Amino acid sequence: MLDVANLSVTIAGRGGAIRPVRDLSFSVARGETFCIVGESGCGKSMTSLALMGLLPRAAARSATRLALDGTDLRSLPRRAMADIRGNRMAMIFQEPMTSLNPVHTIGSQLREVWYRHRGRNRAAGEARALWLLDRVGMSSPRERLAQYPHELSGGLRQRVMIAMALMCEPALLIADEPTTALDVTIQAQILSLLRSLQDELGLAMIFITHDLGVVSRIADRVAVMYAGRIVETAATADIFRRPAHPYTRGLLECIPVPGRIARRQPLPAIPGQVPSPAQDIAGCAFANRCDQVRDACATARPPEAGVAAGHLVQCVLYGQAGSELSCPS
Amino acid sequence: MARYLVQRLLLALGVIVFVSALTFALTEATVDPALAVAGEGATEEAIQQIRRQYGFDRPLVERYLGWLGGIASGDLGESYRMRRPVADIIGEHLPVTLKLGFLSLAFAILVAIPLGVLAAVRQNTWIDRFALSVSVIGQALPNFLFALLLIIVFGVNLRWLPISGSGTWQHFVMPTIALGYYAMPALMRLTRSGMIEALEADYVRTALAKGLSPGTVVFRHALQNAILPVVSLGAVQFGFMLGGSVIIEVVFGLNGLGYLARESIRRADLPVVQSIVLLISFFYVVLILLADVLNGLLDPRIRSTGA
Amino acid sequence: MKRRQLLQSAAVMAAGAMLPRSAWANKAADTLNVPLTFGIENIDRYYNSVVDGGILARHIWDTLIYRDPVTFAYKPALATAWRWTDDKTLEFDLRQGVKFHNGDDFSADDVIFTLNFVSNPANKATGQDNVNFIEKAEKLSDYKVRVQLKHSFPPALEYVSGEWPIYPGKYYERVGPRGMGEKPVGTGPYRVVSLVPSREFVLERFDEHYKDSPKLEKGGNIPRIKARLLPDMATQVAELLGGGIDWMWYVPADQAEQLAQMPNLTVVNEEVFRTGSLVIDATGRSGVPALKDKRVRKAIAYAINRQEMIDNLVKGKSKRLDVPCYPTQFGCNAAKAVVYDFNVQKAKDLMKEAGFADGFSVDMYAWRSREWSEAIVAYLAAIGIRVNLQQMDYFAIRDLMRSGKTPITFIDDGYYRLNDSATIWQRFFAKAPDDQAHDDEVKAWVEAAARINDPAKRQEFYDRIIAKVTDEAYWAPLFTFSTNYAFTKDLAFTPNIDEMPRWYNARWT
Amino acid sequence: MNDATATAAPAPAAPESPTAATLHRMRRHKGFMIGAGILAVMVLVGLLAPLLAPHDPYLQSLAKRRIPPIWHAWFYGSPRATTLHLLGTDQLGRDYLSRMLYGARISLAIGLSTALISAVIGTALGMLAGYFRGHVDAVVSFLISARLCVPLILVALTVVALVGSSLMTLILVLGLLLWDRFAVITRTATMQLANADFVLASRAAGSSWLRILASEIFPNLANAWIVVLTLEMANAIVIEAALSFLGLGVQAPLPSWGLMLAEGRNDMFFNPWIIAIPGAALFALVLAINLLGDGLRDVTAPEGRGGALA
Repeated sequence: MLDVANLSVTIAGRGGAIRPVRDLSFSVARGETFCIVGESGCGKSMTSLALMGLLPRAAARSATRLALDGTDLRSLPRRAMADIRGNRMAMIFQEPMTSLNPVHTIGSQLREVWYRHRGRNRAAGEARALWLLDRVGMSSPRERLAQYPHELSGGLRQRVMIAMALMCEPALLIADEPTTALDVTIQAQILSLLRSLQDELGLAMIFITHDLGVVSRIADRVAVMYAGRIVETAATADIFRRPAHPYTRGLLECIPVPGRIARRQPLPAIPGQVPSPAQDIAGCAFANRCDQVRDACATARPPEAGVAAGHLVQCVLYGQAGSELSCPS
Repeated sequence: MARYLVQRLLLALGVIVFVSALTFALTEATVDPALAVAGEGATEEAIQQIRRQYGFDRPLVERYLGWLGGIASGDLGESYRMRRPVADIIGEHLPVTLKLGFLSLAFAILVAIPLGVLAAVRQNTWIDRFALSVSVIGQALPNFLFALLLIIVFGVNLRWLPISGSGTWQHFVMPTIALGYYAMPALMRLTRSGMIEALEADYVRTALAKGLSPGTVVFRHALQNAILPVVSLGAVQFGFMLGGSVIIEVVFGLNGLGYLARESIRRADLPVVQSIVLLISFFYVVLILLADVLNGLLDPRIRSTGA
Repeated sequence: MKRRQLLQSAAVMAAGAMLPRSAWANKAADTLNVPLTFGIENIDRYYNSVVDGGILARHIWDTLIYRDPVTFAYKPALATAWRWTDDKTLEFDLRQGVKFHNGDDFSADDVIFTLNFVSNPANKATGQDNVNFIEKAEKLSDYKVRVQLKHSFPPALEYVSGEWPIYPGKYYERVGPRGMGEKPVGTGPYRVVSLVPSREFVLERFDEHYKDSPKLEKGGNIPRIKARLLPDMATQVAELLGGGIDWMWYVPADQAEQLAQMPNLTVVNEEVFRTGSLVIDATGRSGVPALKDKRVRKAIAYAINRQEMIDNLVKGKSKRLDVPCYPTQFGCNAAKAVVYDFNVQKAKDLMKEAGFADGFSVDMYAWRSREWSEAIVAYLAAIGIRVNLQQMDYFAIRDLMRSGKTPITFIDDGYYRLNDSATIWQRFFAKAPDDQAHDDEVKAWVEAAARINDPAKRQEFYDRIIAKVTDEAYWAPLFTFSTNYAFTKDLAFTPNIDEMPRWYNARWT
Repeated sequence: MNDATATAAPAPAAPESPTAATLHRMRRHKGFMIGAGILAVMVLVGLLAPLLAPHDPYLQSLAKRRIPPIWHAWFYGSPRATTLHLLGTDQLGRDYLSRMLYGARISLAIGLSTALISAVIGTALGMLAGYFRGHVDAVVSFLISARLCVPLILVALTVVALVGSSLMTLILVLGLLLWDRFAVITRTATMQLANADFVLASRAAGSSWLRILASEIFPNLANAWIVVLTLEMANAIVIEAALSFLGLGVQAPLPSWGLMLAEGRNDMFFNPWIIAIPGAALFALVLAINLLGDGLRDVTAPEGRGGALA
């Protein structure tokens, strides 16, 4: 239902253009949870803002295809795009503490979405808000409506954010690191809440995270992003079982698993530096950190290769068949 | 909330008593009120007699307490020069100054907030630079200088507006602009910086993600947050305008509190001077309290911490 | 040339300067708009002491006797005749058929109530000097009164004709000074129709003002006078240029020259009954011992180039002054004065002789034109006296002076327009708070003169006073004042020397 | 953002020292450079006034009163304008240019000394309150509220009128009235800094509180402090001009610009230049100081675009 091809984001700046997102292509199907995973700064958040049309003023978006349920979002007038936001496509953010307006009540912020997209009917808006608050697991929802954000804990605020995103039954929910700012137990609750809501409402969800642990719990499919590009896309199980790209493997190595790494041994880390988004990258962006780098990596962008059904990887190693790979460490 | 308010009120009261004591001591220590009362050509005996009659020979503290006691019962004393109750005299002069203050504040706000919002929304465009220039000029142009320019252009050369007096609304146009323009830059800058901050805030992004129109986002979400400090500053500015309208009143011949103050200072009419200073301090205190309350109404976070 | 600059600046400022000029009020509205420079605290003349109060008082009320502003001769007003029955007793025959603005008839009761009320110290009249020599006023018949003085007081008629407005007795008894201030009632040629205390007074011609009034001898007057408080000189000039007022006075000399070039304005210079002098603290109590030395005081008198100041700064009909009184006042005999012509060398020699070759520092207090003060500062600097100028308001300086804190003061005095030299000496050489000389001899002469009715004998004392005061250089007399009146060409106005503009005699042309 | 892959943080773009970076930002800040430029000229003019002034600013010559400035000879053919008095002469025939030059001294002296006095008072109070908190803070906060409630112009006017005005009185009165902003910012900043590690360390090492305030805390709030200093300087200059304008400021013959404005005011409708010259100088000076202050704020604290100080 969401179809993206060659999505790029360019930010014009004094010292030349910055390209935080480069030629992204992916699609998300109805009811599916699509995870985008990568380090901070790799362009995940920029991608989500680009999809929502909420890029900062200096940033420009380009794509050969960007369609939601067949509506081409690329050429949509500002007003029509706003009609879609919060309606067919909603988003929740990383910082529940600051993402709600401190001077308005929860109820007013929830109803506002309804008024915007469904017309000014207080009773209907309130009913929907109450139902959703209850649905996201908040006790005594009626009182909540009159409360202000500062009276709620972070976890509760994130539930409010989720309810707010769902006010108009969107087809697509973009969740940008929704659990990062929360502590672990709350994180788990929110994840399972999202999971169950998705099942119930048949949502498509783009879930952005840097945490592979979270990915394993929620994703149907995963895209691994590095320096503005997707380097590997696969079903969740696939990626954990058979990571193809050296970077993905590096990431997986870095997850501390009890027992797997001996005590006192330092956590493995990928050596080297991420290329700056201002840099032009001729070949593979990971080339300078990759322990299996080839000459070809530096010159041309690696072709996309399928290593299994639905498992795509951008790496020269897969250009020629039969290369054997091993874990970097 | 109640306890918080009571605390604030007590503090305000303390501040007023302190300020009034300072003013009283300062003025009474520098001027011999008996001389002022006695008038021209009074003999030494007459002065001595006045000293006894008015109780100027009592210690300062005693006189201060007496004065304070009078105020508590609504008696501001009697003017040395006009031989009339100070309260009446102030009552005659206050309306002009209040009117000027309100108009100037309204002018300042009506220019500052739209300009500040516009400058923030269109940051780094010509509008922003224009707004900044207007504010920089306003800060650097002393209001009496500006007032003189207005008089030369609109009063004398164009004859569009009356130069002095307070008879009609036209009389208030130039004074309002001269006084208001001086207060405007600070309000404008605060609005602008507050708006810039608010527009970059996460909740504004949330609001946009909800599909709200830019107008709703700017005014309902950003401005309502950015306006909070502006309200406090506005209150302070209003107090400042009441106290600082002296020059404008003198230049435009407006017979308000400022003019009365200057005239009473010239004539060492201490009861009037003391009462005016006290009154304006009182206004300040009330305004600051009011700003707090208003902030509380606008900002639920303050409201509940006060509870 | 200067007018062209003004016009150019106008043209540059906006093309709108070409618009027809609208007048706010004046000839068309039959209202004469005039400025007041001082806030009149209470229009009741016995309870204010500012010049403006005296001016309005002369429009609203009448006095028993009228003093001709040109000849200074006394003329009948509310009293048709008057006589001294002895040194301390005055009798007045009152005019019949005079009406107050409220319809009351004028009679002896009004005179005795007014004078007895204001002379009673318990009623705290402001200008005590004007009334405190009254013992009592008695009714002899309905139109005859006797005023008993406390002591012999030669200049009494000056006060009678100047500062004794007569109020309606019954009304005044009922409302008191406060009521009189809020709703003044008199017999004068104008009555008050509305007022905002100290701020604005609207007067209307009183058509029943008594016949044969000396005030209206020139005939013709304007139906309404609106006097508005405009304390600031520049604002007054602006209003005059902008058409907001029709008349102003005390226009500084330079501006007067400029205004004279405006096509729609008339500027007239006239002497005023006012002198400017430096008063020097000869007692040393203000902490400048140098001034106790006569030679230093003389040096100061020599150092100031009065003629240069008059020619360039003061201008108009002002004249150089060598005496501590107004030249036309009774007893002001310039022949007896020691004269100090401008002579820097002599001044320097005197300074050296006194042991102050290197000069000294001193504070000078002044409330009149800053230009004049600054010019004096520069003159004194030339002989080594470093003057720290304290340009302050009159009332503040007066209080400082009375507490002996002012080494040199630039004073000016209008003597309540009383035509007798003693009026100022009594204050400055005989009474404690204002006396800066503390010369017992002069004090004794002043007090003695005050009790002598025979003019020739009084003159003897006056001569001695003038000789000693000028020889000791207690004062450095500077110049007589003159003032510039500026008004629209539409107006016929004649200024008088007694510093009392008579708007009731003004006419539209 | 605590990424799982922790070390991969991008390094800062340029390895400049903080001072060099600040200097660089200064050079690129237009307002700051303009302000600093004008102010530098004014300071120089003030310092070198005795050398630059063509005449004695106090020398009066009543015969040469109100000679118009030289451009009146160029544009209006004024025969009196002369190169001897480039800006003309004032109402006592004193050279206007020389008085303007000396006037720069007075405005700057008043601005600086007033700001310094209030800075000392405000900073001392603010630091004590921020460091000791509790009762000290309560007292200082009370004083700040009291100060805020005092109608500044009125009280200054009253004091000057009653005590008598001199440069010293004026500086003292304004100095005693303008300290509130210093107190407010130092109080807050000290509160934040008092718990910083380096302060705790210093305290643990047995430094006295005076030493801690002076050598640990003060240097860290110097930036904000200098910004307030400039703003208060501008403020003091404007207030002095206003008081002088009302006739209660600096006393003649000192050539204060505010006083020159007041003295020229009666003449402004006829000889606009007489107020235009000191008016423009006053405007330029206050503008320069404000630009400098704004610039300093932007430059020293680029992340905090606070308008709150204004």
